[in-house]
Amino acid sequence: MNLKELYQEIILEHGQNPRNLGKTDGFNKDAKGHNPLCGDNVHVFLKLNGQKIVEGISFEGSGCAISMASASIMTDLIKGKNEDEAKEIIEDFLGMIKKNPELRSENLGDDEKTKLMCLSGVKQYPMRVKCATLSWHTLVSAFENKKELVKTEN
Amino acid sequence: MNLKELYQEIILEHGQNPRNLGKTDGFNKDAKGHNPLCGDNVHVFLKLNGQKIVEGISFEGSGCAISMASASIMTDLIKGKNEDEAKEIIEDFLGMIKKNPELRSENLGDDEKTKLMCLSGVKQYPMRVKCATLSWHTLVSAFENKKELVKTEN
Amino acid sequence: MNIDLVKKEFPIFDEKIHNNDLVYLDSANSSQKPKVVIDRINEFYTKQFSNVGRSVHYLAVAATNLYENTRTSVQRFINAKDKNEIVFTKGATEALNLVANTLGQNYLQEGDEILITELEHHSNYVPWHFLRKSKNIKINFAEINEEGEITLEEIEKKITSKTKIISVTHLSNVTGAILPIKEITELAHSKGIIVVVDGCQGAPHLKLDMQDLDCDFYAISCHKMYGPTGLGVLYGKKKWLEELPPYQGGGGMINEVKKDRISYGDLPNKYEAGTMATAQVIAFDQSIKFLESIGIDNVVKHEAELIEYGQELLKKNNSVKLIGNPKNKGGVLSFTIEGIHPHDVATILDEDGVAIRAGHHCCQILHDKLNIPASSRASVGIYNTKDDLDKLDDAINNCKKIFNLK
Amino acid sequence: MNIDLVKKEFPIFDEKIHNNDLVYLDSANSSQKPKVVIDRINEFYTKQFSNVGRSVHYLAVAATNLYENTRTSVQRFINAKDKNEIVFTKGATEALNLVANTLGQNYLQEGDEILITELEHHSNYVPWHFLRKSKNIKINFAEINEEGEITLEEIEKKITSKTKIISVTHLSNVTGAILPIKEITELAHSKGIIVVVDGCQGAPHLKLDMQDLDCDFYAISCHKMYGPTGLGVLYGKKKWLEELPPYQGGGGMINEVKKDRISYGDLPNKYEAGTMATAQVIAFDQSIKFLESIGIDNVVKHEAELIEYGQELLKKNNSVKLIGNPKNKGGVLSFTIEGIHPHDVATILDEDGVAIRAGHHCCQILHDKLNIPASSRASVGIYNTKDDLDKLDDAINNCKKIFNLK
Ligand SMILES: Cc1ncc(COP(=O)(O)O)c(C=O)c1O
Ligand SMILES: Cc1ncc(COP(=O)(O)O)c(C=O)c1O
Repeated sequence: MNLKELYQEIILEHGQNPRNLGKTDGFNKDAKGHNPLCGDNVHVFLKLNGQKIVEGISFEGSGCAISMASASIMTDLIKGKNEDEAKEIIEDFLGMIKKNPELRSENLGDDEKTKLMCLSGVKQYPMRVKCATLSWHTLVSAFENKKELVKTEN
Repeated sequence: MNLKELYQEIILEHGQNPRNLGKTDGFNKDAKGHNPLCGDNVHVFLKLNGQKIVEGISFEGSGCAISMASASIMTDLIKGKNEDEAKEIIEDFLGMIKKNPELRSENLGDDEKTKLMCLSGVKQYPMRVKCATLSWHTLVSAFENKKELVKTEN
Repeated sequence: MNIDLVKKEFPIFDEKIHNNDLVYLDSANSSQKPKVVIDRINEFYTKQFSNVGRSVHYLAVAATNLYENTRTSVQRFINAKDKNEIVFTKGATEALNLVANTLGQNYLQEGDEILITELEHHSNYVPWHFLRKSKNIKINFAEINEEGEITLEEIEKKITSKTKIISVTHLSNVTGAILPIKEITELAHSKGIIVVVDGCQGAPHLKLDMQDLDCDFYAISCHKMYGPTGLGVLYGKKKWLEELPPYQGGGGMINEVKKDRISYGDLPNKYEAGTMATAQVIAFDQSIKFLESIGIDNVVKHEAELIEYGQELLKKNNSVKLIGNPKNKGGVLSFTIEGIHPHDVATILDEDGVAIRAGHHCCQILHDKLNIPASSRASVGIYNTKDDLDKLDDAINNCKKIFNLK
Repeated sequence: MNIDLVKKEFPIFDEKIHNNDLVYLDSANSSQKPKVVIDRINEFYTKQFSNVGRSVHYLAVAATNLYENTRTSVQRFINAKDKNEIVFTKGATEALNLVANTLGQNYLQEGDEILITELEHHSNYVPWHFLRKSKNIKINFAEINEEGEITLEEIEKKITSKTKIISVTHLSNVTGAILPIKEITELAHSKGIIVVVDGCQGAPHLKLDMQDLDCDFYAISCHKMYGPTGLGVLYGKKKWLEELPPYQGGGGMINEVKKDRISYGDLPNKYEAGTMATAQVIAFDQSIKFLESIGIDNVVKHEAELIEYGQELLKKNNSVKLIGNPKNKGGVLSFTIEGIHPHDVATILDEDGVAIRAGHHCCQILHDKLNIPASSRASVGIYNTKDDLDKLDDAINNCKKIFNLK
């Protein structure tokens, strides 16, 4: 049954108690995302140090369980990675949601991969894919410190 | 066969050689009509004397055989009648075209009735009814010397 | 036709959704279509198709008559005084744009005010917003009360000496509040204010009488009235439609065209530029006749019972919070579930075959006011039954279980 | 599919008109619909109906995908660079109004000039006339030559330093002249002039390639392309659609809505306000696939043969005078008969089952120029045969007999 795959315990738990909520201290990059269809909003904050390592990452926003859990898990996994590693993880995640059955990144430990894989159930729900990907697209934008709003439509 | 009824000899003849074409001398009333659908135009001129008798009547315009014949026959029959008689004939004609199988006017001789009845074939052709009635509606307007354009649509 | 048997007239209910019966509770978005309407489209394209009004051949004459028959049916259905007060558009949104645009061209001056409400659908706000930009007019908002209603008193309070137009929904697509249109019109007209009604939700659910309501314009979406997509109706009082300029220009709406000037046709052609939605107009006649065969009074009664029943059911369901509690209510049940986002609700309900809508329902102003980003909405039509609402309730309980709520 | 067998795919040809076979020569007005298109509408309403884009339930998701599939098909069919350059409208008339209106809002200044031609349909003149009124711009007319063509030289001659837009038909619905769009665009762009093409008659009869033509806008009527009524397509270059303001306001075209401000959605939503013609868009996919299954090259070849044949036939028929004799010609045969008014011709032909159109065909400027109040027009589609044209000729002869002409 697909619903059980979509709403796994870990998703519900992250959805209800999202990690890294708020503005991370001393952030030096940020970006905003918006999904006009559902009204979801997300604001991602990044603190990159001189070695381009993500020292801090957090988000603010509101949305469904999927989008909250996705942002929460994302911030958890990206923290401590350097920019290149982070971008590989992002690419890997977006690939998984759209088509690839598996994660290929070598920058994630097995338990990290398991956590991320929990979000793959959304693949069966095309209208909900955007809920899962909004924060990730916004993270890409944050790395570039883009001031334009990220929109998920089309 | 309906077509033969519609395009009777007399219609074709009046259509090709319309009577009373032009501006009647000393006209004192007139009105214009237009059928936007086909582009037909008609301009009716009236000369009413003190006794309200139609001393002169004529028309200018262009259109299909039905509309030319109708205007031609109309002007022929109305000439010499007084205003009240004319209005009765108009009403009778419009009634015939729409529903009544027969003419009831007592102001028309038998051969006049026969002439008018020739136009009744148009009843079978709803899109062509306006061709037959445009000049008649315009004549009503001319009696009232209305300056507004008569339009047959709707 | 007996309303309890109506569901059988809608072929879609023979379909299965995720192996479940379809419980369609999204009619405020768009209604399903009865077989007579679908068949009419089919028959028209198969046996009778032609463009209308322009050719004199057999098919064209027949199509033109059929097209005009629908205009007569709409006139009868909404009790308009004159057939030519009925204009076909591509939807209610276009109808409202037509009204705003043409009033903007000819009637409004810089500084004039338009009064709308916090309940308005974006389709009854954005067109006026365009005038805010182009003509520098002001838009005021009548506010909802605790129950999600707009009262006559609130309207009266918000009218100023500069108010030229009041544009309001007949029935809110979120709270279900039915506005006192007749009273609003009376008040407005006493002050020389034009009343425009967004009748999208009014038309499928209420008995309409334009001469009684006396509003100046009324916009209808045919696809919400068991009719085809791509069609709407604008009712407008003759004096306005005659006085206002045309909206779109093109074939069919002209009288005389010269290189240096153009004059426009009479009503209703003036507002029906280009080839119209011929097949849809012709099929919509069947939608009206279908509703008439059930009887509008029966529709109103049936839906009132459903809403009453659903409201009681959801009130008893803890975690569920209904949005609005208007005295006069129709058609929709909007709600939130504490702890579950509406999009999650809609996805989970769908798995049980229960189709509802989640989001802001094109009413961001209202959701801002209620301080919620989105809501869930179950909306009913003539084919719904109490059983459908029971299934809604069950599906909500299932949803709560998945989210570990009790 | 073999084009000689195509007629069988159109159920209307099973019908009798006044006991005769239907000889449908009014496709320039609106084309008949193949079974696959009619069936698709039927199936969608019967088994799959939902509104698109707004709900997350099963039917809505499926409908949204189907809707977007058509956009992709249109993109492919006209070889547009980007899917989002395809906007669905209610018809070509609306598409042209959209272009004129939005260019009028943002781009044109008082005194600017728009160049159109004497061949234009009212739908490609009246929308510009509105700007003449509201913005005080000027409209110039490129004139036809003896053959009823518009040459590149004539366009060049009429361009002034104030010309901002050239808006021309791709294929005249009266003379059948095909305009050199690619060359016009090249010339126009070299002078910074925007090119708008009325593609109503181009789309059903010619192979389309937007990237090759390079025009800025192209308007299409789906009902003339074997598709449903109430639907059109506007192709617009992305940079223009992004830069220009929205046309209609309402649900679906917004990004954020507040009481004091509104921001608009991205393409293509920005131009698709309100509930769209969902069923029609979804069915139109079948029209495109039907044309593709025949092959556009075969369509072009077939129709060229028909027009060639018909032209020869009518040239031999004395009393018949063809309107225009363009080198590049497609789709239509317009004519007058000395001594018989076109409306009489149409009525008499109809009795033989031959459906043509009589009137000014929404081209009053052209008819004024030709100094005739009206003309008769026989126009062809993929289902026509040489036999149909023989029957046209026979019916014309019958008509002459009735009027005692020889
Ligand atoms: C050349 C041309 N332009 C514009 C139109 C208008 O198209 P529609 O009526 O489908 O909007 C037509 C058809 O009537 C046409 O033939
Ligand atoms: C209250 C209300 N107004 C306007 C609209 C817009 O109608 P349409 O999308 O059919 O143009 C809707 C439906 O979406 C509605 O519910």
